[in-house]
Amino acid sequence: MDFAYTQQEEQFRLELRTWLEENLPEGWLDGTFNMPEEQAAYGQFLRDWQRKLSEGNWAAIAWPKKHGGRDATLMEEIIYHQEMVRVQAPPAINYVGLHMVGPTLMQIGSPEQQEKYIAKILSGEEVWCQGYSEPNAGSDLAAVQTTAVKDGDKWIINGQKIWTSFAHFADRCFLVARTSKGEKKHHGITCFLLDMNQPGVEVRPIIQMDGEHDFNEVYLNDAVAYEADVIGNVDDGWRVTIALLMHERTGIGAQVFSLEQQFDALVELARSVTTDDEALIEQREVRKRLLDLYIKSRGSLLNYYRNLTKQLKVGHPGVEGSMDKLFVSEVTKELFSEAISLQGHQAITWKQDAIYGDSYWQKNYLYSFGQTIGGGTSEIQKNTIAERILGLPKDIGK
Amino acid sequence: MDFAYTQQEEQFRLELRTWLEENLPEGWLDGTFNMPEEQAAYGQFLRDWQRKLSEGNWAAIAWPKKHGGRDATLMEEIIYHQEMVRVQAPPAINYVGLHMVGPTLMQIGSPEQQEKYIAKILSGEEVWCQGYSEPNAGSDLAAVQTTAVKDGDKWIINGQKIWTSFAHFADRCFLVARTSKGEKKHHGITCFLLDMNQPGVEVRPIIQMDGEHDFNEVYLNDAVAYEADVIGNVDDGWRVTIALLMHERTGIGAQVFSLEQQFDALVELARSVTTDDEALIEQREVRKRLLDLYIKSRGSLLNYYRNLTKQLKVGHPGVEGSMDKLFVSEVTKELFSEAISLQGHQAITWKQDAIYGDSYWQKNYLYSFGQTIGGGTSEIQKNTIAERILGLPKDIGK
Amino acid sequence: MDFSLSQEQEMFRQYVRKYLQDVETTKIARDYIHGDINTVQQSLAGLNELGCTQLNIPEQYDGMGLGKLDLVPIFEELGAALVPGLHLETLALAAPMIEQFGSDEQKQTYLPSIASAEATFTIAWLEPGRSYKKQGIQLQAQHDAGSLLLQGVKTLVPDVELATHIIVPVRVNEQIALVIVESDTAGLTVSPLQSFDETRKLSQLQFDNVRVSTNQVIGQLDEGWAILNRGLLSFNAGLSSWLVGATERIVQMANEYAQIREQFGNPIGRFQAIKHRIVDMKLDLETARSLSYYANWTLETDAPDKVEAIVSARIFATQTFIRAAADNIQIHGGIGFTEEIDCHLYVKRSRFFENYLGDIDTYYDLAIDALGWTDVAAPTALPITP
Amino acid sequence: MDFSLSQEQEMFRQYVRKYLQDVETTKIARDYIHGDINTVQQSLAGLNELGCTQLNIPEQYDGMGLGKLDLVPIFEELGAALVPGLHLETLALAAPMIEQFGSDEQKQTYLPSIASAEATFTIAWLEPGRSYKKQGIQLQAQHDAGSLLLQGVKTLVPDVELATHIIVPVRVNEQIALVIVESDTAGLTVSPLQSFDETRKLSQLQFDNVRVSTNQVIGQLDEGWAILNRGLLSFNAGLSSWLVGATERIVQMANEYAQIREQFGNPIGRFQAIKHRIVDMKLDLETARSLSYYANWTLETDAPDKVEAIVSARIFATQTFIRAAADNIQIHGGIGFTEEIDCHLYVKRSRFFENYLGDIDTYYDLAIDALGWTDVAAPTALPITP
Repeated sequence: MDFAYTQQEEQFRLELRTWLEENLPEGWLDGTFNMPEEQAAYGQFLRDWQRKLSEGNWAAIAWPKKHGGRDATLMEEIIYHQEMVRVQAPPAINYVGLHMVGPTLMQIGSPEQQEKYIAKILSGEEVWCQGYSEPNAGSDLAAVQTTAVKDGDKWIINGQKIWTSFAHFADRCFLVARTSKGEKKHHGITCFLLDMNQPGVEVRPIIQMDGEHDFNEVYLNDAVAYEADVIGNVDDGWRVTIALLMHERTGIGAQVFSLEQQFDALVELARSVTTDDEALIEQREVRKRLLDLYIKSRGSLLNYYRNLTKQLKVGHPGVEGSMDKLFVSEVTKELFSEAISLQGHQAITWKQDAIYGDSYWQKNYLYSFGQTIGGGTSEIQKNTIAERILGLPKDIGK
Repeated sequence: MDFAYTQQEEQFRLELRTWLEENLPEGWLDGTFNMPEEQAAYGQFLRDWQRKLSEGNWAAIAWPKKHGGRDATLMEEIIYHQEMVRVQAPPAINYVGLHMVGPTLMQIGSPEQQEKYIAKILSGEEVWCQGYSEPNAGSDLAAVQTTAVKDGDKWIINGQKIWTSFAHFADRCFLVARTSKGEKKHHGITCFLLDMNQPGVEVRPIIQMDGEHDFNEVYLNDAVAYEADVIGNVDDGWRVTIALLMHERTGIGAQVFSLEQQFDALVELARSVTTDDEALIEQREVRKRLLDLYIKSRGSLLNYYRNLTKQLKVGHPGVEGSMDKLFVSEVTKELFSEAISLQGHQAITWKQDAIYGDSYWQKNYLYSFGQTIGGGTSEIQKNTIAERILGLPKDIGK
Repeated sequence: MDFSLSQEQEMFRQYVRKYLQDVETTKIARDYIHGDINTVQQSLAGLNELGCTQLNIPEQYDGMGLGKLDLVPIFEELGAALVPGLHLETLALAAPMIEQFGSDEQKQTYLPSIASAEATFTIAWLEPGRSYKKQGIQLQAQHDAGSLLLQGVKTLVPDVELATHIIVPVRVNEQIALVIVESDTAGLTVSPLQSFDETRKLSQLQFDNVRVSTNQVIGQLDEGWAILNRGLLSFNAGLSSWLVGATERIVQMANEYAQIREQFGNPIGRFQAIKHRIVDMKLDLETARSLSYYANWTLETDAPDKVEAIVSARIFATQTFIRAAADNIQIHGGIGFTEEIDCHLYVKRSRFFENYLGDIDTYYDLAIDALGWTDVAAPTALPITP
Repeated sequence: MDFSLSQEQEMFRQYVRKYLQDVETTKIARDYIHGDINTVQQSLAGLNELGCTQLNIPEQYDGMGLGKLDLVPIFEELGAALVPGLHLETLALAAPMIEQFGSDEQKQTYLPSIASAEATFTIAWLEPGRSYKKQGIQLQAQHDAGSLLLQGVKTLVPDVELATHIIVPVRVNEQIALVIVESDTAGLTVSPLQSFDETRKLSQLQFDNVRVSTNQVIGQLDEGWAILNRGLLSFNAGLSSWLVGATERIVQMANEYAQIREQFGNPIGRFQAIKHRIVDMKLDLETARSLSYYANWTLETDAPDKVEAIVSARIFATQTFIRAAADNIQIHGGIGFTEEIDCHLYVKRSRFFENYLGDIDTYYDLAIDALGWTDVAAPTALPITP
């Protein structure tokens, strides 16, 4: 058992930290920088930030060097997440491209597809989104109803996608559609690399309960894709979607490190918020509730490290990722709910009138409801753990 | 809304209370009476107590007067339970006979069966048990595997029953057996009034985790019943079993009133137990935990009163009984678990060395685990509530 | 023994429910989010026509002279539809305090206008950085020529926009007095605050030598704290009914959605993770309802256990509402996370009420005191020691 | 980064598991319930042969000189099989205290006999009506001709029957000293107490001028409290491993039963009420394990966060064990409620450990102090304010 980082790893951390300090926007680190609020400007800001990252070879460190990555080790990826969380770096607008589409293209894309897309993913020139979920296929991916019908050299695509992050910025979509009726539900699915900039694609925003706009509905009305846009084989998209989803798991580290930071912020809140000149933390019960959260957020981090160790040994992520995802999202939800409770009636303020500027606590509290739903609900994670780790019987309907 | 008792009801309470004070064993009310420990003596003590109750017409007040009851109203039954709990009266050894078999006989028994059994049930001369559960049919009554095969004028019964309360005292058993294979699982079941005193019936004790012996396994090896012992029609026992189970529900009141009393005892515990000369109740957190339990035990009582009101209006018990059962048993479990926690390390004593004599808290804590299992597990109650009150879909396997 | 609402009370509930369904239930709340005060005022007028505002006002003041229990179904229905406005503050806090402790003049002035829905009350209690405890009230009132001059700041005051009057606990010579201030009084500056629960507006109120006649004091100058606490019993009994109504709607939403929404070829309500969770919500709901009915009954009959009964109802109903509102989102999945579906409105309101007019924590202590548990010497009398 | 036990440690676990399976796991515990001390003593000898008792004793005292982490798999396996005996008290409490704070003579006397399993230690701490706090220690020790005379009563002392020695915190001139008393010393009267957890025997100990040489004091006469608290860190790290092992067995029991037992034509593990509950147990188990591994690592490396790490592990592992043991009964249904199935043994032990050698509540305060939260002035340094 050994929690130390190698000298090489520490060197990596230092290099990244220095780069960030030199390249983050002016005022970012001292909190005086204001993000553009208007959507187009915000999108441009994020694209610029990604371009800058890619210029420093910091956009996709796990990618091979020949594609502009760093062939980073898993530990370097972890350190990368830690440092990005530490400075609360701007979100990666091309998250889907960098962490899902790019690696999938390298794995099963044709040489032409690789040539055409990979460089632009890295630079942020082309932002990607992911067309998986549908209104009637949320937890149940195999129930996809969007159809793609062959018409000469074209595929005509009709249907509706939902929960499509970044679609309002995206140039291309990694789209799953049904191309034939298979015996089993997950047969007859095909994956397309769809051009978003065409008349048959309409993007409508979904406004969340926290007032933000992260997701969209994407309506496909005779949208067109070409032979060259099929990735993998026709009707064999299930395998491709699994490959893509496997790449998604690296996001858990960022959540775990964020939780650590959020817990520290909560302690700071309990120290700084006073009523009648008594800080919250002076109440023994507040301290006990904090300790419960301390234990759980530490538990989340240590669980992650333990699974990471296994991953380092066996060389690929395991199903334990479901446990990490379930735990960190549930604890995050609990933490922000407690944060609201602890503030007493003062918690009911919003934006500039909230205790922390821009209602950090309230926004994250509302946002946390999405964390036990998105990326597979907690109930789905539990089924996965039950069936794949514990060997319990399969659920109904599967 | 009106919580008052009528003058008649108060009169009833007074009459019963007076009778109890005059007829309970010497030393019972001041806690100096010691129950016989040896099983046969204990059984005899309980039979004697029931005989005494029946002589005062207090054994089965809900029964018609012509059968030795009092034609009691539902409210009088409630008061009866309250008073019995108040004095912690000895348990009714013929609970199954008085509250289940007796009423069922009156409802669907033949005149001969009524003549033969009812009076002896009331006097405690014949103690009954109930042969429903089997090792593979716990929550799933329709899965009964014990068989009864016709052989001339006899039925030859083979199989195994489990969780049979009072079987070690019982003279007769209300037994469910399969007499033919129906299309549906609950077809082809027949109910028998079985003589327990025969070579084909073997009773083996089940020792519980609290060291007590309330339940038994009953092995049936060519046990014999006769035509006259069939209640209802052959192969139509499902209807009979439902009738019997409907009568069981009145036990919830006793649990609710016991919970009230147990909560009061817990407050008394928190007042009287000290460490380093500080009473537990002096700790604010202890008081808060008590308040949570106060709210829930009050809630349990008030829920019961609300459902009772409905029952008084519609004239029969409703499916809400499942909610009462679920809630009171879960709260009881929580209460005793808290009682153990509150006592700190002192809680690990037992019997005469425990804080309350005869380890009242420890025994009840252990016993409480059975309350969310027996009479339908909490999971089964939840399915009933979901399907019959909320209209949610039926579960798998049903 | 009859632990249920009367037929008349249930019938009145149906009228209110029908009316609110006619105006599309949460539409009023959603309009208010977008700054439309009009719809809210119209709904108040509509409720007034039904008689909601007259119910518990004595007949001599143009009311119906009915009891606390008659308000129960109304508050339940208002909660179910999240109707914005100062119904609880006006009908369950201001009206009972004025009726019970107000001068004849105050009764004649305010009770008929409450009954006619012309007067609506909010309460300005909290001060910046201070608590709901007695010591938290520091806004100063100085005697000046038969008047009081109010100087200080109140914050998180709800819905001043909708109020004709404000109840203000103030400090006079180290005592707490309760003053009724007209919301357009000179010297009073209202600064809007952003609200987490968009269906309730918030403001900070600056009092700059606001002059209030001593006739506007409810009861005596040193009775304010006691009167407020008496008023809060009534308020919390009403609030617990409101919370029950809101929770009932949540359970209904979750239940309906679980029967319609299919995943893996089954309605999600067939999966026990969803199915049993809705049962848990239902069980909590019915327990909250039992506690709240009883709370209102103790209020109506002035029963000796009214404090613990009412506080228990408020605590449990609040916790139930918070939990159910959160679970409702999880049951709805992604769609429950959107602004479009009502789920989030209930979540936000659940946190609004969590510590409204008193921290949950303080309410624990209040019930504990009422139960005599802080009196260490007093033993509980048990009929028989177990 | 390598957050796992080493191959050697995992291999050692397999030896211990194999040995305990050979003696039918809980059979040792069940024999002890029926008063059979022999089986327990044989199992101790067996474990000694495997090397369990030598692991963390320095080589110069006939041990293997391995670290705290090497004890982890052993305690996990002992917990899984509920092996009765004073393993934790001897190996994780007495041995580290003697090694770290004992005199050379004490080390030479005790450490080799612990390694050879000839010496076993219990601890007599609690006194009737008193707490685990410092003020709870009132048993008096008087100086008398180079000895101490002990006068007083200790209670709830575990397994004296199995102990050759007893560690006794005593009061000497208002200071706390830790004394090693041989269990057959004159003046010591042992009165058995009935135990809720039948796999641990309890006794009350009457000390009537029990004479103990001052050589038997661990450290200085005024260092007892500090040494005990240092020893408790080691004990609680070990205990958390024990609890993890016990919980793992529970999860295994529940999981296996849920796959075999059928109701309504399906294994009960197909119903999410059961299925997801086992997942919850599993998740808690793995979290407890992560916390306990880390706790033992901080102990081994004397890391600055060792107090909060170890206390966190103990608190979480205890709560997990209590919850899992209770849920295991519910999952087993009726059969889980019987004496015959092992479920209840785990429930009882879970309550035994709940407040053993320190109330859960006191441990909360200990971790809170260690985290600096009682120091109101000290702000937490955040890299960047959110």
